[in-house]
Amino acid sequence: MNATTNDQSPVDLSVTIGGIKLKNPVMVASGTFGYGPEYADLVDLNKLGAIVVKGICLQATRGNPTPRTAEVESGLLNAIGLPGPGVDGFVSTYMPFLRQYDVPVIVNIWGKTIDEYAAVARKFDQVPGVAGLEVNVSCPNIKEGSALFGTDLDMFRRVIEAIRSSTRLPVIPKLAPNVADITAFAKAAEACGADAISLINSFPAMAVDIKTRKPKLANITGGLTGPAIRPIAVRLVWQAAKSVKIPVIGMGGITCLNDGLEFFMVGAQAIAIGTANFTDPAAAETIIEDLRSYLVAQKYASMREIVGTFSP
Amino acid sequence: MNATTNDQSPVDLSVTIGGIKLKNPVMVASGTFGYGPEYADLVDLNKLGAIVVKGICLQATRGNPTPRTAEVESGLLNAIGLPGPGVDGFVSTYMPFLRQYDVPVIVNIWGKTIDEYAAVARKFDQVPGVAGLEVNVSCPNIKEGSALFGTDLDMFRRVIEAIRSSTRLPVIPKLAPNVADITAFAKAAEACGADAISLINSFPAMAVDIKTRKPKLANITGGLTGPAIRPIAVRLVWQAAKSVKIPVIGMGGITCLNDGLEFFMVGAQAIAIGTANFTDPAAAETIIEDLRSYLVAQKYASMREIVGTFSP
Amino acid sequence: MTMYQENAIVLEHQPIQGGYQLLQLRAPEIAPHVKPGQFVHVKVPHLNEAVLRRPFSVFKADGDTLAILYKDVGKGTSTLTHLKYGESLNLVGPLGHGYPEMSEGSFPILVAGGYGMAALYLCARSMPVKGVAFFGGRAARDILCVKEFESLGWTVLVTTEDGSMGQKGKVTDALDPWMAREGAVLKPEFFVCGPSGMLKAIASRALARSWKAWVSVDNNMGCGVGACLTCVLKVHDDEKGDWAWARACREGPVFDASDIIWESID
Amino acid sequence: MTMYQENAIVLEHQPIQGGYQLLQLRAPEIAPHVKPGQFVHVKVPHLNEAVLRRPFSVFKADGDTLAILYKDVGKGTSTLTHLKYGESLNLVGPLGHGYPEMSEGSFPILVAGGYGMAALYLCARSMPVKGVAFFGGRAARDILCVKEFESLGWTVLVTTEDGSMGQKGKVTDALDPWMAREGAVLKPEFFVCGPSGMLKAIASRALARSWKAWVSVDNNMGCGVGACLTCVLKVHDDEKGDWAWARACREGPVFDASDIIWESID
Ligand SMILES: Cc1cc2nc3c(=O)[nH]c(=O)nc-3n(C[C@H](O)[C@H](O)[C@H](O)COP(=O)(O)OP(=O)(O)OC[C@H]3O[C@@H](n4cnc5c(N)ncnc54)[C@H](O)[C@@H]3O)c2cc1C
Ligand SMILES: Cc1cc2nc3c(=O)[nH]c(=O)nc-3n(C[C@H](O)[C@H](O)[C@H](O)COP(=O)(O)OP(=O)(O)OC[C@H]3O[C@@H](n4cnc5c(N)ncnc54)[C@H](O)[C@@H]3O)c2cc1C
Ligand SMILES: Cc1cc2nc3c(=O)[nH]c(=O)nc-3n(C[C@H](O)[C@H](O)[C@H](O)COP(=O)(O)O)c2cc1C
Ligand SMILES: Cc1cc2nc3c(=O)[nH]c(=O)nc-3n(C[C@H](O)[C@H](O)[C@H](O)COP(=O)(O)O)c2cc1C
Ligand code: FES
Ligand code: FES
Repeated sequence: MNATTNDQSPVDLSVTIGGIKLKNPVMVASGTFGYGPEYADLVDLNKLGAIVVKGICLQATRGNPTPRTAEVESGLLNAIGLPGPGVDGFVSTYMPFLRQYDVPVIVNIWGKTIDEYAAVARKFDQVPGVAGLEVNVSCPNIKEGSALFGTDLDMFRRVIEAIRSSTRLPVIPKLAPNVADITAFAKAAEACGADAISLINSFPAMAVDIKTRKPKLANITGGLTGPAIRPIAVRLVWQAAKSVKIPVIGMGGITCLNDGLEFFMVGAQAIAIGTANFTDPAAAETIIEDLRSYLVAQKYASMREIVGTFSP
Repeated sequence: MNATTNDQSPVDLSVTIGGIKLKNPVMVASGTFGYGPEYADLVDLNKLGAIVVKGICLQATRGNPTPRTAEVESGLLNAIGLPGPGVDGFVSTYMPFLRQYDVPVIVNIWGKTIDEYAAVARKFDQVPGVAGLEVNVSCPNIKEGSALFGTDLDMFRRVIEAIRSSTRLPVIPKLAPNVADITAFAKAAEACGADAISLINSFPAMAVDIKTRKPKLANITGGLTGPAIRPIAVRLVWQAAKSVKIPVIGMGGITCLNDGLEFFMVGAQAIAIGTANFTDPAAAETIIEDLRSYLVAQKYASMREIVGTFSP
Repeated sequence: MTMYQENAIVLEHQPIQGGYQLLQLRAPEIAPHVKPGQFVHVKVPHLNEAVLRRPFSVFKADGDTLAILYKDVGKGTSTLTHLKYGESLNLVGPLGHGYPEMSEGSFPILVAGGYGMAALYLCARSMPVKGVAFFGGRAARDILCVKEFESLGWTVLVTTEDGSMGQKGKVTDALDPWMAREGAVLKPEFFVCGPSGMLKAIASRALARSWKAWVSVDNNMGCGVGACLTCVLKVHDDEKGDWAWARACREGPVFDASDIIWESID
Repeated sequence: MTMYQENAIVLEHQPIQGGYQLLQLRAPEIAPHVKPGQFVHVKVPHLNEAVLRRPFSVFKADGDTLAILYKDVGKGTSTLTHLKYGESLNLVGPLGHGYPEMSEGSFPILVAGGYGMAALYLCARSMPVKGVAFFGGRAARDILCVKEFESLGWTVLVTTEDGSMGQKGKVTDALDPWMAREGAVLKPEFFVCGPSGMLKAIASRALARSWKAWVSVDNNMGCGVGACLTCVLKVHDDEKGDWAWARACREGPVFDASDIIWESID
């Protein structure tokens, strides 16, 4: 909005992430943009770098009881619990809609077992219009294992290997932030044949309603997102990006171009906008326009002059 | 300030943490209150539950270069780097002052090696007026090891055992938040003979100055503190408190009574105020007065009717 | 049902009563498309630490202006009260499915509590038949817009728990006897917006006598557009003979009372 | 040097020039104790996401009132500009060590840039001897309080980089020739507050000719009271023949130029 559109400008915002060619390096993050149609009135989907849809598993799921979110200072707690239509429901209900647009669709997948992860990956391998798979091993809301996949290095490796061997689609493991050493997971992803990694997922957290002495989320704990976690995310993205050669998709509390530039500079080749979509549905489009204006103003030809230029 | 002082009230705010008797369960957190004199004009030290002084190691240290702090949304990044006068300097310069007050002094100690930790503990064992030792194994700012002590379970055990066998003072390990399973560290502390545990220390994070492309902290990374980390801290305190029998001192983003009540309800027997001292030097005193008023209003006789009453 | 995002301009902003504020906005994109019972999702200016918008029903919509009537209940709404003439307010709307048109030959009955009186105004205005409106609140200051509804041709029956206005008691204390007297001879259709207790009370009566009842729920919201799945409530899924989630922001906020699984609402 | 915390009341708040605002406060606890060069640490109201206060030098202090002169440079100061008459502002102060009394028989020379003109006012007023004040800025709008200083009896020599007021150039372009003419016959003592470039320029001259110079540093601050060790700078530790940290908020913000290790200042 507060940017001067400049589509004729020579600047090249495009990037290629694990073989997926993006018009620009700004995606919308899984779970914060539904499956696409929800925001289609408000956002020009063709302008986005990519759409990462809400997490999908094998079967239709209902997710957690309510309340599912709670607002906290500069952040949001969520324990949605991965409700969804399942692979078949998603493919039949939403892919026809998404295929109408000229925007890469990255499907965020999850499972309760390694076999489920692999099965979901195998099914999507056949689906036209799916550009890649982001693997949610770090969703802190599912009691059965999922949390573990993201924090137990051995489990993590087994999931990624299983998925890798089940699809030719680009595989993008999404790292859990609540680990002591993020580089171990980044390297493991690379070693297991991941095409890129994305981070960070929401951070395990909780809030208490002091009047009722009950949790503010029905699930008790949930994931913290939004500006509150940005400094943690920037640090993790920096450490991860230094440790691998595959591209990194950075996210966590990005609300404006300046936030995004921090991630690009520490090595993210693309960024994703999550909670900020709720605050301002125009956030992603605004950041893309502001990024274009920034490159023009700085006389940069491409993102290469920004990505990884952090110089401590 | 915005509370009705009520010292004659029958309510009993006192708690005993690892043998240390506190008038009330509200302390000031290490590194945010200096050594006591700094705030003595503004805060009635005798009203505080305890004063936890800035981290002390064997020798005088200078800490990190500047800039050492940077403000972020609802939080503060710091990489002070543990400058200090060393044990002897602290004891000669500050203990005489602190002994004038009727408030327990908890010394936050750290070292670069296990022997150093033990040596510091041994020295303090003899010092009159020291009520207990909080062990900073989680300060993310020192390159040499210290971070590891807090995230490597085996290292952690060895430090705590070494300190335990070097002093009869209450030993309070302060847990690092950046671990996948906080309960493992809480249980290890208990098993190694700790009298209590405190958490959370600041969270490893960073911020980039996009104009200079340099870190906002000279140390590159630093610790995130303040309201931004509160939901993470509440979750960790809840999990830690459930897993051990020794008392838990909870902290992380507490700015007012309501924030503090979340920590008490999930099981903290005492709380510490850190960054909020900077925002409002009266914060700790205000919370103490508001806590007293709250007990009176709720007709509670003691903290027992609040601590651990969280009922998911 | 297209949604728009625009920076509306404050035309008027004043306290009215009982902590309620009337906020009139110039919103040329959104205002013309508002249907009764829909809401706008509002970005509270200057409340930088809040990542969520706040949902408010549209009270009035005429031409390119719309109004909301809101109560200061927390940090967002209290920050909103500082908004001044000429300042801008970012809105997303109109959102959700509002009240349907009343069905042929039925007699419309409005039941409202709190901001429900505002949320039902457009509905009341649009109806070809003007029926009876039952307004309930704790005290007189909680009863809003009576004049407006009367001048639309509605009979307004007020109840207050402290008796400071109208009949003492809850809306049902006025509604039940009224229905006993008049209910037999007419086919009532209820349009309800208020606290969940009120919704439940009306729903139970409607379901028992198979009266039509449309209720607007007040669920906390995240995105407001159907993406985050924060605002869901349990509804009957007749095909599957099972329950399903419905999104208050998308399928709602107005639901057919017979669709909602009331045991799941507290 | 006792510190106090109090809710000051806004008596007057108005833009003056060049983005500077004059804020007059009733602060009965703090105002009477302010010494030249000290500062107050201000909690910016409504900026809930900011955990730090903002430090501002005391411009004037009379009886139970004090004034600060501040420039809108970021989110804290821009939020401050909304503060209205009668509203309250939480202050901690007076903080730090300010300017000492000028020494016997020396001729006082003030050198100021930016808010330094405000920070030096109390110092200028308190001095038994009125000397010369060198004010420098980018343009005329950056030159503050000239009248006030002149009415105290000071000779004010202005330089601006664009020549829009006084001599074109930096303060040193006016100071150096002046010192060449007058410097020999008198024992100058400098009192400086401005950007670090200005401090360095004056310090280097003073140290070269062993003139006394007192400089006020502008380091980012956390607690403001000496507890957090955010604001430190390197000073000579003569006993140890080594360097040591000094806290700008406690040992400073005013330092003897000869104590500071200037190579460490950028
Ligand atoms: C469809 C719909 C229409 C509404 N219409 C109106 C209206 O016309 N007038 C009016 O005064 N109020 C209306 N509300 C309620 C209004 O949205 C809340 O009062 C407001 O969001 C509170 O925000 P706060 O920051 O002031 O309160 P907070 O400090 O956030 O919380 C105070 C209370 O408000 C509730 N609340 C907080 N956030 C939300 C949220 N996102 N959605 C719903 N409730 C929330 C909390 O549960 C809490 O009980 C409506 C709500 C919905 C869902
Ligand atoms: C002892 C002292 C006295 C001062 N006196 C005055 C005065 O009389 N008038 C005046 O206009 N300004 C004065 N300043 C500078 C003033 O404190 C900063 O301009 C203000 O803190 C900026 O806050 P912000 O939120 O608007 O800016 P931010 O958005 O926080 O940052 C904008 C700029 O302000 C600087 N800044 C941010 N926080 C601080 C901080 N805590 N301390 C110092 N600089 C900071 C940043 O480095 C950045 O360059 C003084 C500073 C010090 C240390
Ligand atoms: C309501 C909500 C739902 C989310 N659902 C998913 C999900 O299904 N799968 C996933 O991998 N991440 C999910 N996330 C995490 C986001 O994709 C993103 O990693 C996180 O929000 C951090 O980015 P942000 O701070 O910009 O929101 C969800 C986040 C939110 C707020
Ligand atoms: C400036 C600063 C310095 C700190 N120094 C120490 C320290 O020396 N030792 C330590 O164990 N924790 C230190 N901490 C961490 C705090 O004691 C506390 O654990 C942390 O700030 C979380 O609490 P808060 O969010 O209320 O600030 C420091 C924190 C800050 C902000
Ligand atoms: S509020 Fe997000 S789906 Fe309804
Ligand atoms: S600002 Fe904290 S020590 Fe100076």
